[in-house]
Amino acid sequence: MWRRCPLGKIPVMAATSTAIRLRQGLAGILLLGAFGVALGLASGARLEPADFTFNNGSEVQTLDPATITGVPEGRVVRSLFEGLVVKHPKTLVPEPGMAESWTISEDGLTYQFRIRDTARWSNGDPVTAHDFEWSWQRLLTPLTGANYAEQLFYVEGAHEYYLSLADSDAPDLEWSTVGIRAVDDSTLHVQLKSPTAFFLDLCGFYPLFPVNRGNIESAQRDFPGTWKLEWVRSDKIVTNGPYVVESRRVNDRIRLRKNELYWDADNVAFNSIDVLAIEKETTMFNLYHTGECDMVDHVDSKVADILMQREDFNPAPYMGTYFYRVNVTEPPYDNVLLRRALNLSIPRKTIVEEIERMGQVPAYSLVPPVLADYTPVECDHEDLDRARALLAEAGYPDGKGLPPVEIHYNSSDAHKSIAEVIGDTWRRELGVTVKLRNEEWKVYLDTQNTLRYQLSRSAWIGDYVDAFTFLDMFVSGRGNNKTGWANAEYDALIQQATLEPDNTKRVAILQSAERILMDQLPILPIYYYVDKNIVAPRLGGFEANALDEHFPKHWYWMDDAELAAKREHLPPGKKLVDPHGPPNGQYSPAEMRRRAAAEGSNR
Amino acid sequence: MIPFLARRLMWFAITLFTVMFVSFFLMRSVKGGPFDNERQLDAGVQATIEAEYHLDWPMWKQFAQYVGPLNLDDDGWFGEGETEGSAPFTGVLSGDFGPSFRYRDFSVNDIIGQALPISMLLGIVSMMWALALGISTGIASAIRRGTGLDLSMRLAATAGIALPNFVIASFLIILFVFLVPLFPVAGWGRLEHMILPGFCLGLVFAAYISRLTRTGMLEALSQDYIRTAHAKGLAPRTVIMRHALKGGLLPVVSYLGPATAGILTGSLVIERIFFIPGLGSHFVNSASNRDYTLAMGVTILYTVLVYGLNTVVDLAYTLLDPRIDLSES
Amino acid sequence: MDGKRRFDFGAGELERLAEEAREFKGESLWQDAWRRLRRNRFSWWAGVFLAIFMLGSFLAPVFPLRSPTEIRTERANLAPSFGGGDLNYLSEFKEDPTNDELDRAYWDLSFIDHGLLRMRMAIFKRWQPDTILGTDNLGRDILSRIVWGSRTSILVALAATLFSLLIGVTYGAFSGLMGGRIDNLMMRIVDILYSIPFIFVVIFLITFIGDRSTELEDKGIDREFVFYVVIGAVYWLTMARVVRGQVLSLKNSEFIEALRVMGASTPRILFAHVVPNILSIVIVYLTLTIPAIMLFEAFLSFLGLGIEAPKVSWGTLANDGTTAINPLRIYWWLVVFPAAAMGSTLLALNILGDGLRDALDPKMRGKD
Amino acid sequence: MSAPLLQVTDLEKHFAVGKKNFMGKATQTLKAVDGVSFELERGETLGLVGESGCGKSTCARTIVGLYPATAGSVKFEGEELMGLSRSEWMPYRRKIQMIFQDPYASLDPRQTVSSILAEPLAIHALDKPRDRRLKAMALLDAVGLNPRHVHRYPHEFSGGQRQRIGIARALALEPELIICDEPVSALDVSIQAQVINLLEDLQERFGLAYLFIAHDLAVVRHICKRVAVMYLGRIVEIADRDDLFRDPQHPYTQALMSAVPHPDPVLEQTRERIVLTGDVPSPMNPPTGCTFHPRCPAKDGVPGTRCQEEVPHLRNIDGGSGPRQASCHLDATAATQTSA
Repeated sequence: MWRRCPLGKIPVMAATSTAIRLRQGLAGILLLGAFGVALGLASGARLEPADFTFNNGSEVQTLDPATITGVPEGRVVRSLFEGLVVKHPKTLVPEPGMAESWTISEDGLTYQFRIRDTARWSNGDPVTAHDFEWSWQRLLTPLTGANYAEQLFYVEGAHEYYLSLADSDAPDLEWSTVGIRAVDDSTLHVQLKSPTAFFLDLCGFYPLFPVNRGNIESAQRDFPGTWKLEWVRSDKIVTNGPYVVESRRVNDRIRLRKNELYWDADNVAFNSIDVLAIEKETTMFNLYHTGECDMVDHVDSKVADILMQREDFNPAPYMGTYFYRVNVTEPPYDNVLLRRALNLSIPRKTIVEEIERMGQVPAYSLVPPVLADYTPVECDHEDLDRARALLAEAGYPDGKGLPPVEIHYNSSDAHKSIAEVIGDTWRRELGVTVKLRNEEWKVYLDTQNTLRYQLSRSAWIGDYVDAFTFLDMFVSGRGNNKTGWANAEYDALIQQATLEPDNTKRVAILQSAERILMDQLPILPIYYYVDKNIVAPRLGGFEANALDEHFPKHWYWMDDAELAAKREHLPPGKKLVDPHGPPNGQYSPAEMRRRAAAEGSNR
Repeated sequence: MIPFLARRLMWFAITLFTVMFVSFFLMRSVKGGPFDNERQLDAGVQATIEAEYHLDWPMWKQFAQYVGPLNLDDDGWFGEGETEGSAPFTGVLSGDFGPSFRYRDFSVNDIIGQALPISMLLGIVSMMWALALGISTGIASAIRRGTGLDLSMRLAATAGIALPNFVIASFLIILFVFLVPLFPVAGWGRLEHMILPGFCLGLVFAAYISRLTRTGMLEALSQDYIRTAHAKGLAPRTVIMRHALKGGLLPVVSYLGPATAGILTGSLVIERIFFIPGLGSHFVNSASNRDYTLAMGVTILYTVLVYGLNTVVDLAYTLLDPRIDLSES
Repeated sequence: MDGKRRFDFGAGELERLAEEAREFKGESLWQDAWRRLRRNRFSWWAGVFLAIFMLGSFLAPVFPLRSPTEIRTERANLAPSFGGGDLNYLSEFKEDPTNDELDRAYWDLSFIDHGLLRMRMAIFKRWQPDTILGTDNLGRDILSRIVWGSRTSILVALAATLFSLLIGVTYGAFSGLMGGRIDNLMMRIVDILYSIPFIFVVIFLITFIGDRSTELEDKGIDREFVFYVVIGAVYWLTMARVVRGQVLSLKNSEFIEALRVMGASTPRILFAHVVPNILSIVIVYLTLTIPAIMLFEAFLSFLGLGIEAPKVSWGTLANDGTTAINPLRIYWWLVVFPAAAMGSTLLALNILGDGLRDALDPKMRGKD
Repeated sequence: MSAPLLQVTDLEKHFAVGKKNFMGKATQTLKAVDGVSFELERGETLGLVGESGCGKSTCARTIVGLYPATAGSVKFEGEELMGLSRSEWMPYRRKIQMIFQDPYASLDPRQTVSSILAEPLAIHALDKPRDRRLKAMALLDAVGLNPRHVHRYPHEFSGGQRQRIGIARALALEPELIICDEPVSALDVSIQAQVINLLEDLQERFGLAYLFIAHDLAVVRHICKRVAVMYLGRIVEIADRDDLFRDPQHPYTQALMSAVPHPDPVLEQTRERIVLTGDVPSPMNPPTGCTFHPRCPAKDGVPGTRCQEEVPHLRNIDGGSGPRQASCHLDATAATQTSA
């Protein structure tokens, strides 16, 4: 690679031959020694293959459920920890997790959870309601640095408590003012501020997962300066989910080991799982293709057309939208006519069919159409003639007089291609000048946050299954708004929605809010996401769902019979591929017993 | 020898300090911080986290804290009662590079400790490739100077620096993984994992070594003592292998220092393509993640390596050639 | 004695001799090197190849190619094929498109390119061959992208190299000439800069300057310029060392001492005598730096820090190409042709560099 | 009597060299020239001889200001040259020129002979550019080269021809003194004679004075009127040529002279050779007292430890066709004894 070439004069001389021979011998020995060390190290680093290996896309930031935000982190943390509820792998409907049951008051404000007796931490301690109270208090302490503390603000007094701690001048509020209370070891009482329809969903969202108090406090005691990274070390971290951490290597893998103390361990099939951190698409696909990885979380669109023919690739829509933010604070983009003109001339069809190519759907709304109870409100579809007319109406006939439109995106091939296609269309159809500007990730974020862009590529993926997770974002002054757009009517509607107990009415309110958004267009929707998982055909218990969240506790290897049965139902035209995994399958102990029993009764 | 080392040490200290100073301020002058995220943090939370890592301090104070070991916390900069000995790190001089901002469950020491052996291993393998290819082609083309063999050897050697290594790696993967399945496609752990990446990484250096060897050999072959050796009636093979090679390889020795540093830091592309958890990726990633501590850590490591290797090379020179006096250079 | 001419010829005699002297013109070291370079057939052809290539890349608009940015998604990922066709933006234009329309089809063009494009339309009308080298995932013509991309790559490499030479030669020559303490200090600074991982510096410079590019653009400094500067700023260190070494050895050579004895001033010595004498090594270094910078540009493209779309460079093309390599299907033309263009150019540059080194080395004179 | 053309008094040139200490400062000084004094008259040729490394060249370079002197004085026509700035030097640059040892290294390889010869004129802004070229041709003719070759490059000439170009360049400014730093030692013997003859011719034609540095006694004997012998940075003996060769006084000179082959084979057979033992001591660490004493074959003639302890000074010696000096305790002892 591009090393600087040394051109400096180097003296060329010779030494006496005996000395040289000696040194040559020495050099040889050194080289051999180095090679020996190399081999030794290599064999030392050898690791038995795990039962299942999947690619997580990038290295996780941390395993602390309170402070994570990203998709890769979620995947790992959901295998390590478990909240009060777990989500059904397909429908995402809350099901009993740490809580074996719960009651909700008539007005939707009071929740009472009953923690199951068999819930255990991986160190053998029982999981109690106090663990939840303590963990949630930790989440509401600003010093924790929790990105998702706001998910508990629906609880009575929680927001006030948080603010009082965050503001060093104000007197600190007592914890007792917050509506979270462990009545006894097995009963957790939660009092909400307003009827929050999705609160149970939130209970299965990772920020609300419990952490082990003893685990953290002993680390704080022993390592006052560095406890934050000490308690999550693989030999120290205490978890309550189906898996524990066996080992970690940065940028390589996290080896998960089945947690035998997990209450539902009987239904967990895989004893070990490797979570890889491959970032390069070509590499991850190659590893999958050669059987060294059983599931890959995304794939380059260049091979989409071939993959779509295969049984292991079944993209399904999920709750994510790709859109362009418009900085509405500065002319000419404060002109809604211009925004509409641009919106009417985005070649969405080309983008989804020629660039993304995995069944993505052109987007005309912010909220993706995957919610059972919410039908998104759409903006106008493409119409180049109207776009030209609107552009003229906005004062820029044939693009004359409009300063160059600058599309801002973070460095990535896909974003670049989309920007090129959109820019190309705008240039040719509207006659405007377009410039592209890519920025490295952190600078890109800074540019967005400080509104120093014109149009900026963005995306949003839902945190929970509700339209609110999208629409809440564009309330005036919200940190994630990043467009400078402010609309009092919109703000009022969103506020109204949080207070509305009746779901039908609430949906209607949210739809009228989205109507405003799609009318004013501070964002230009482009397409809705699909998940891009390539999954080994033999893998059972894997379901596509609206959040692209997956639960390793349900996973198992099918045996040949089950695989054959599954393949019977493949859609026509799908090609069979190497199924990965053991031909005899790998099932959970409970399933094994069931099968043995069934076999016995058959006999 | 001792004064030489003492002087080296003094310059090393100055260099290290300058490098730390420059990278520290360079890094922080760039937009974006380690805790910026697509999902905008609450301003208060962001401030809290930044305060915890002292990012709210004036720059000079942060630098002093980073160089350490100083306890600048006494005036209670964050959270009452939290200050006693609770600094997240104590400073480079006490051997603590601090916690990583991106990989928050690891200290920089952990990360380097994990990645350095892997990079060294990869480095050894690619260095062996580089030396084997470079020296053999270099000698061959020097001996057969001007012939077709020389030409083809030089072409082959130049090819290593005529294509980006990600292109070479892609071709090799197609060739030796998918068409002729000899090696695993990516990953790390077994010996067969190291062959392809080692080759790709070593190729560039092989090209330079080949050139250096050729030049060195040509020069050595024109020396009087070689002519004498020929005149004594020694077999040409003996003359070349025993006599010319010693002189011819000296330039290569001096190149080994920078080459090794280059292999350790220049492995980013290869590490990404072959999914190797080595050090190279941190050189770029830490910078783009604004992982200040990790970036500083790898920079310091690099400086130490470059300096150390160059010193070793200079010492090796005196061993190979007693006529070179270190104090006069 | 002063004022009296000691070497009197008859004036007319001298004039006559001066006339005759023209026939005895000697051959300078440059001419000598040129002759020897020509005799090194391999290097000579490498040089010719490069010259043709450079000319071709300058004349890119004249060739009957589609616009490198012309997106035809219905023709995506086509394999190389022959045949004619006129599927291009030009066919949509009126007989005589305005500069504005040309700009729209080709994004931004200089006024020279407008002229060249009109020339192309005059020569080839709207005719163009089919996708000789295939198309990419947006249906853009690979041949056109390689030809147009060569402009960016060559320009980046040349500009960055010149920039690095400028800094390196000035710094090195100054350091060597000053000597003593200043020289020592300046070289230590170079040592220290060597110790900073330079990938690191580049990333910071690019983000740092890239961040301010909007402000700079108002002053007429575009991002590409910044790009050249950044790369050039990284590559000057070795040049500085080499030049300093040369200056140091020249400084103590007898002809410089002779100049001193004659009373020549330091600038005169530097510019009239030292610089011409280090020029040969500078030229050799130049031919070796250009490939290094082209590779570096490719590396930055790999990291996503490369040249700004929709501009293309060989680095971005090669990087795009390698992402198309996978075991399911190999769009080989996406990687083979850009790699071939890049590889052959870099190979030629290296061979030319080696040839120049041999040709310019005074020790080699008389031997071949 | 007017001042001598060149008067060098107690010239010293020390270099800081050797192992560097922790701070990078040199710990040792090399006394390359350590108290040299002599005079040179207009039109005269003074030879400066000695083994390699004895400080002859350093002495020459210090006189022309290439090295700043550590101490001492150099007067040209009675004017002090040491400590002058570059502009103050300029008038003397025209009068003092130098010819170098290496005919390959002393000419800029990238310039034509015409440019090389015109360069000194350009520096001093003499003549018009066109006339400079004409003068270059005249100069070539003066040194016996074909003026038609004025547009050629140095590498197209042989070693002897190049040295002639070097001489022509020195002549261009019409100097009064030319310092010849071993001008022929890099040349073949046959060429040497031609160049020496040329130098003699030029001296006759233009009334030049030469400070002629050489280690070849035969050459010195041929061209020089007076000869100074240097050893380890000092002049040990200075005398008229004939006196010196006939009757060397200093033991070192005697040893040098004994090594010159005699043209007469008979005499050559009987020539008594004084073989010096030991190596030349390092100028960084010169012997105490008389620097020659460790190798001196005659030091036993001096009573006590005077040679080891006392530095001998140049003293006038009688018995020659002209003034002569030597620095040896032996002579002094003899003189003392005689006078006693």
